[in-house]
Amino acid sequence: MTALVDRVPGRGTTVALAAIGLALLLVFLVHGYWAFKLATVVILALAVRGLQLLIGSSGQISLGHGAFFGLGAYASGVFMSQAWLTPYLSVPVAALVCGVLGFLFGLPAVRLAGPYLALATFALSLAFPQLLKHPLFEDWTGGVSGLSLDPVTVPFGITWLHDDQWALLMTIVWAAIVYTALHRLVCGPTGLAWISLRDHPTAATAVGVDVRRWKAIAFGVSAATVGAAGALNTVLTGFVSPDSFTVFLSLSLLVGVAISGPTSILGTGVAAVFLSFAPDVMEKVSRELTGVLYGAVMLAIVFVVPALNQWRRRSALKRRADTAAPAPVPVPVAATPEQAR
Amino acid sequence: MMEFAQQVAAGFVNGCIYAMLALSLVMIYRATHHVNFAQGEMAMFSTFIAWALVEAGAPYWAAAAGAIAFGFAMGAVVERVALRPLHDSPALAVVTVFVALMIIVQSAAGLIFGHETYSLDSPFASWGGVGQGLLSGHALGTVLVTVLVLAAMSAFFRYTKLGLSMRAAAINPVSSALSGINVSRVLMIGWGVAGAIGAVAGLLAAPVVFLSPHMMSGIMIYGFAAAVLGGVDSPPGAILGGLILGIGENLLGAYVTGNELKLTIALVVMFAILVVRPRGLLGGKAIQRV
Amino acid sequence: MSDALLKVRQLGAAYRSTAVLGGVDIDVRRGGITALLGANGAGKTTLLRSISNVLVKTSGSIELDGKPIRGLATDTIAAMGVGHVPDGRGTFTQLTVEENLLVGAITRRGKADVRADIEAMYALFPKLAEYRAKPAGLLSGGEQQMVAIARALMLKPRLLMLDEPSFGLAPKIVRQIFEVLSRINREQGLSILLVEQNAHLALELAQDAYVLEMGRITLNGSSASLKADERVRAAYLGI
Amino acid sequence: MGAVLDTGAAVTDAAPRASEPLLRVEGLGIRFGGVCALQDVSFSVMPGMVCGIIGPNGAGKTTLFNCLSRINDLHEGRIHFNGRDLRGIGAHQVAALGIARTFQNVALFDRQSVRKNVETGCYLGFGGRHFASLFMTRQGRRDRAEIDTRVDELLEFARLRDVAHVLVADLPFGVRKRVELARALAMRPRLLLLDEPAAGLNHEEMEELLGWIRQIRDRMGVAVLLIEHHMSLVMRVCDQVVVLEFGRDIASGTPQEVAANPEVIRAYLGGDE
Amino acid sequence: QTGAAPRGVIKLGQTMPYSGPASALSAIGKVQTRYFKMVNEAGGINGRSVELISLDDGYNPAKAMEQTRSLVEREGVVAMFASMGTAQNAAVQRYLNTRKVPQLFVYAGSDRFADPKYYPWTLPGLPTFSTEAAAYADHVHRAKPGAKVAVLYQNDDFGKEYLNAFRERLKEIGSQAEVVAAAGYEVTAPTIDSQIITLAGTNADVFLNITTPKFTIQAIRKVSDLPWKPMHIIPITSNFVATVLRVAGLDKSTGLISSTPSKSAGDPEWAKDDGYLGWVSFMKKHYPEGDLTEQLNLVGYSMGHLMTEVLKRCGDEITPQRILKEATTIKGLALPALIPGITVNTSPDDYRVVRQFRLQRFDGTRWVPLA
Ligand SMILES: Nc1ncnc2c1ncn2[C@@H]1O[C@H](COP(=O)(O)OP(=O)(O)OP(=O)(O)O)[C@@H](O)[C@H]1O
Ligand SMILES: Nc1ncnc2c1ncn2[C@@H]1O[C@H](COP(=O)(O)OP(=O)(O)OP(=O)(O)O)[C@@H](O)[C@H]1O
Ligand SMILES: [Mg+2]
Ligand SMILES: [Mg+2]
Repeated sequence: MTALVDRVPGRGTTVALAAIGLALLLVFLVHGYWAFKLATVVILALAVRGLQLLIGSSGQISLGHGAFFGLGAYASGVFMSQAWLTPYLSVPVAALVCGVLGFLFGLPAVRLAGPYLALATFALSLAFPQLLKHPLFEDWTGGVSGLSLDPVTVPFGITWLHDDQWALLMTIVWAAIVYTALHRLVCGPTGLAWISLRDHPTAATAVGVDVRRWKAIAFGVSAATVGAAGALNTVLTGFVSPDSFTVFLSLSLLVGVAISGPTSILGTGVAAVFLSFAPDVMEKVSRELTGVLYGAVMLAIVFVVPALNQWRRRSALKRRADTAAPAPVPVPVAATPEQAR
Repeated sequence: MMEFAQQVAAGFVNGCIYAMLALSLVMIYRATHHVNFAQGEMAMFSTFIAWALVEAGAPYWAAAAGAIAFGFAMGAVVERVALRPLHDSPALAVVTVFVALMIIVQSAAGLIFGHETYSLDSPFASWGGVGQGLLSGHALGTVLVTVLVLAAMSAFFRYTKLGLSMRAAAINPVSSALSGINVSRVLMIGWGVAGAIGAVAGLLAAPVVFLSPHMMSGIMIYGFAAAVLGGVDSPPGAILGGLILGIGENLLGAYVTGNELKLTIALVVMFAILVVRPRGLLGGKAIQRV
Repeated sequence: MSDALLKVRQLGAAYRSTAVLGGVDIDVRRGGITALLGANGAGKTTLLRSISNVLVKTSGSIELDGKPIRGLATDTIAAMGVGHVPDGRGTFTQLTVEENLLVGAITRRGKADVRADIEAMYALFPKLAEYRAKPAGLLSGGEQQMVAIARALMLKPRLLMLDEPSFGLAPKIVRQIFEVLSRINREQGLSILLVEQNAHLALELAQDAYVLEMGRITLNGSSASLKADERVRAAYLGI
Repeated sequence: MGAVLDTGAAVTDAAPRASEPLLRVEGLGIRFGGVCALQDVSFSVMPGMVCGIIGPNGAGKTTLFNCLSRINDLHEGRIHFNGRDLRGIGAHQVAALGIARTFQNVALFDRQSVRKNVETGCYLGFGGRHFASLFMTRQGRRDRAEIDTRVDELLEFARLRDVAHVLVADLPFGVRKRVELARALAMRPRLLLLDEPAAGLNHEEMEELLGWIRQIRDRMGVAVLLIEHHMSLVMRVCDQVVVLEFGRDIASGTPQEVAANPEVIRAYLGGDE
Repeated sequence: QTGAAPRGVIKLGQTMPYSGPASALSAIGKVQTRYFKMVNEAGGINGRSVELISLDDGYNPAKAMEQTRSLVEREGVVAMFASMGTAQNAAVQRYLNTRKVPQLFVYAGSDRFADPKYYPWTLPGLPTFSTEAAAYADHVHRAKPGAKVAVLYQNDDFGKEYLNAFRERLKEIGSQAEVVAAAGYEVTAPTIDSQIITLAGTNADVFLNITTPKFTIQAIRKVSDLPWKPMHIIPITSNFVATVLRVAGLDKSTGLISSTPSKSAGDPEWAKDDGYLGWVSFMKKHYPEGDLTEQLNLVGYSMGHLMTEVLKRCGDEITPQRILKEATTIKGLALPALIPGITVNTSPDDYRVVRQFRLQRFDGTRWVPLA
């Protein structure tokens, strides 16, 4: 009876459904710039979710996920510009490419810990734009100028949707699919493997988890997710260039995860909204102080979010205790002599 | 041959600058087990202080002292204000603080000093140089200062109580406090010293890369890489890492791979080294028992 | 007990929001050994942490030698002569055994004195002498426990608080340690507050004893009187 | 409560081999740097037996466990478990063979609830069927349900039902040890390695532990290897005891024999009681 | 619906790196915002006021795209004006051309911004790199026939286009001079010492230094440390006296060759020039905190004039089509910053706004025209 509360987050499902419903509703309400902006928020949320999976579930911090975002973006850009795949079909393929490369990068990288892993991934995000510019790949990547693609248009001659709305709709659909898949993974044995190796690698080994392999898989799945976001971004904007995927993108994703917390799905949405709107708002407040304000708000968030999370966790625990326990039990149970009998 | 020597010499001097930054990172790592991404920006800001003082008419050495003092104060304040409240927060929160600091310090510098490039001349310029442009006076000075700082830092950790306290506090703050170590003071000093070393690094870098709010963004990557390559808790490792990167990068770029992928190749090599030695070249072993 | 070195009154303690202790009164006599018994989770560790002011929020009053110390910084309390062997040993894993001991003596002056004490510790725990240059984190569980005790003794404390010193130690070593503690107590007048699950040993060593249950003191008195108590005999001594 | 005790795969699988030792350690040796942590250690354990490992601190007891669970490499000797040589086996594969353990320093997943911790012990129960759970196939749902029941039973067994949703980090030490025990049992082991399970327990709790170990042996048919410094527990629960000193096995036999052995008294027990 | 400006206001959009590594370049946006304020205060253009919405893109192409879409679709700007950066403008070029929004006088020199066939809605604001590079090729050919040329170039559109154009021009005019070594660097690199050493090793006669200001400064310094004494050419984008040469050291900069279509800010040569004085009085009145030696302030102001002229010629028809038409049919327009004799000329099949330069040499205090 108590089992359900812990694992199947009934409230989470409701929230997810509500979010998807709301998003779909918005598809029909907005168009033009706001449809575009909303789609970028969804894409950012997905990218943050991807990194969150790595950090929250498997405990590895990556400063290089901007590179996977870029890789996904370029993969889909190349598929589209070479006319190998239609825009939205390029998304899963790009994700797959990122997943495989992420896994391969992860295999050796999982030997590293803490600052060493941070540097290795940081290196990835530094090297990535340079590789894109390299003459070897220039035919495909378009070199420094990048690729400009045809914008997506509504298919099947549908007239009651704007192009922007169609793009938003497809973005939401893909994002929902990826979110659901990740959710299933995290709730199943895969999630158990990740959580265990994050919290205690030795103990994880002792319960039969192949730590190296699952760390690398976490890297791969995370890269695939971020890559999917990148691919969606290409489809949405119709443009990729090396300079869009700088270190700052990687750091922004990291900040996103700091805001969202290690596991909260809703948090990824909040983080995306922050990352997407905060710079605009700051710019409105003061152009000179944009950077200082943005940084200050980030600092503030770091101090506020944990307090919020703690409060949430506590109320969640309380809720569980209320629904789970037949009678209120003092939480720390001491083995008093009476109880032992 | 001359060209080869020049490449090595130029790499050596750059390596010293990377190493100085790496040393300041090592300092912070030893004191708090964090890698401060904003270290480069903090160093930049301190260097601007020196520049402002020189502009205001102060003699170079007074300005440098002012910058170093400022670096110390800034490090200490950052620890006190931004880091201490987070002492039991997840690593991610700390990383975010560093990113935020990086942005804040950089834009504040732009706001205060403008985005142009300035020059801050080297106090060692008058030493003349060695060889035909092989080692300039500034290069000689850079090497000298690096050696001095390394020696001082190694002695500090090995022979002083404060050094021991610092290592202890980073490993186990609770036990340290129970042993009578004023952990917060030690951390603050650790950050302060790191800030001061950073300022020295900035002063050494300024005559080479010139002064601007973004002067460190290119160098810091190497400082970071040097620290990690050498082993992020080892001062000699920082120097070794810095020199390997500085010289290796120049030689690779000039004779092997061409300049476009210079950084990329350097990073790939470093990654390979790390995969074989996951704690860097001179880093301490991970101590884990069950 | 007017000659109390440590005087705890109406102590309350909490972790974040969970209250653990409610109104605890305890005295440790100057030069005496006081044992604290209690079930798992009763709050013994929390009581020691409250005195050292680590990790917990406290209320009430704590006096050392008549001076109020509640709320003072942990290191200040340590510097006033309160040694604390924490539960879980608190090893400085990357430091060598010898450096661990040096950290213990960090508040002391006089190099020669400290040196002599380190040698004394090595005499007490020959195993540690053997491993003096080894990173302490590599030692076995019991060896690390020895390091923890030695480190606390290096502080030259007036009051030594031990949180389950016998934890993970072989019977022979436990007996040795208890003998040493009793000797230091006799010879140097070191006052000791001892938390120990091995009630037999604890009551043997101590003059006074308390029983802590669910965050409250439920029994106190001389060790002898507690040894005779029915409840103590059933729950802690297994007789 | 009964189910968990009677459905252990261990009983049925282990039965045919009952006459052969479940675990055979031969000439085991391991060095750290120059120091020999273990040297020529040999003993064997029959299925369904409780075997105590005692010895002074630093004798190599935990190291022995680490060899059995393949965290450390063995430099010399062999370990046979259930007829298989453990040498070629990776640390994460040991669990699948049926060896579960607890740790001297309690190795739990601190940021998870008690329930989740025990569930992690069931990881193997999913048999690597990750896709089944990703696509929520019938198999996936069946796995899920089965594991839920198993966890419930174990929580009941280890008296953890009331704290099922508490984060283990917030639990007192003794309770954490119970969680670790439950997690190990969730793996349905044939051999259970317990590293100082009684450390830090009071008398009362030790009695409870004793009862559990007996149940694990008698009703689940699981063999137990027990490191302990509490001689009273060792004397009462072990069928056989091995004594280590400086990495060597200096004595073995029934608890009574061992306790009377003058070598053991000198090296370990000290004095005469 | 795009571009339908409310009666009385002409909305222009712009993206600028107010934050990020290229913040120094945002001087253009700052001065232009003030420029249009001045225009409005003086009664606007044909009775309409101009609103220049200048947004921050952090020098990131993706952000530039987002901001541009916001300007076009939310703000309904009628044209984009003088947005900064090659990659940033390239990112939105396709979008703006599809949308038929004029992308005017972009602050970038790539040839792709002067390509009426593919991108009829885009015009450059700077002389294109290839025009400039060709000018230097001609000069090298004339001054040092048969010279060996060593090139340092930034590894991006700027550097690569420039280098290619230089090479091609040499070939085209059948010059004996040739590029014997070319070393690239990444904008993220901390120093370019190593590249300079390599180039110096060739002992070339000419050093073509295609770098952005920060690296131009480093290169001037490093070259002066070495025994190498080539003819040293630097590009328009970094030939600023106040922010580049003075920092590198005026003595060390003596002898540099460069070219320019514009007057040099702070140069006494123009002390009596009307256009220049107009700028000075604008700065004093509307931008007192602005730097009178900062070249970007002069250039930005001058581009403002160009835009004003285009809008003026549109009369009452403020539509994208009309604006484009006027912008692509300018004949012999003089601007305050352009050196007398150099004018703006565009035609529907040649979008290069500025095609003439003056070659110049730095004499230790100021740029002097080469004979
Ligand atoms: N860091 C903490 N955060 C929250 N609660 C805690 C923390 N540490 C201990 N507790 C809770 O406080 C109560 C008292 O714990 P304490 O460790 O003081 O008990 P103890 O008597 O020392 O037990 P043991 O015999 O297990 O050492 C327990 O219920 C425990 O769950
Ligand atoms: N990874 C390691 N590196 C170096 N030395 C080690 C390592 N593991 C164990 N040792 C050493 O091997 C010896 C045996 O350690 P082990 O932990 O097995 O002892 P133990 O018998 O479990 O002792 P205790 O009863 O104190 O837990 C110790 O001296 C220890 O220092
Ligand atoms: Mg305790
Ligand atoms: Mg052990």
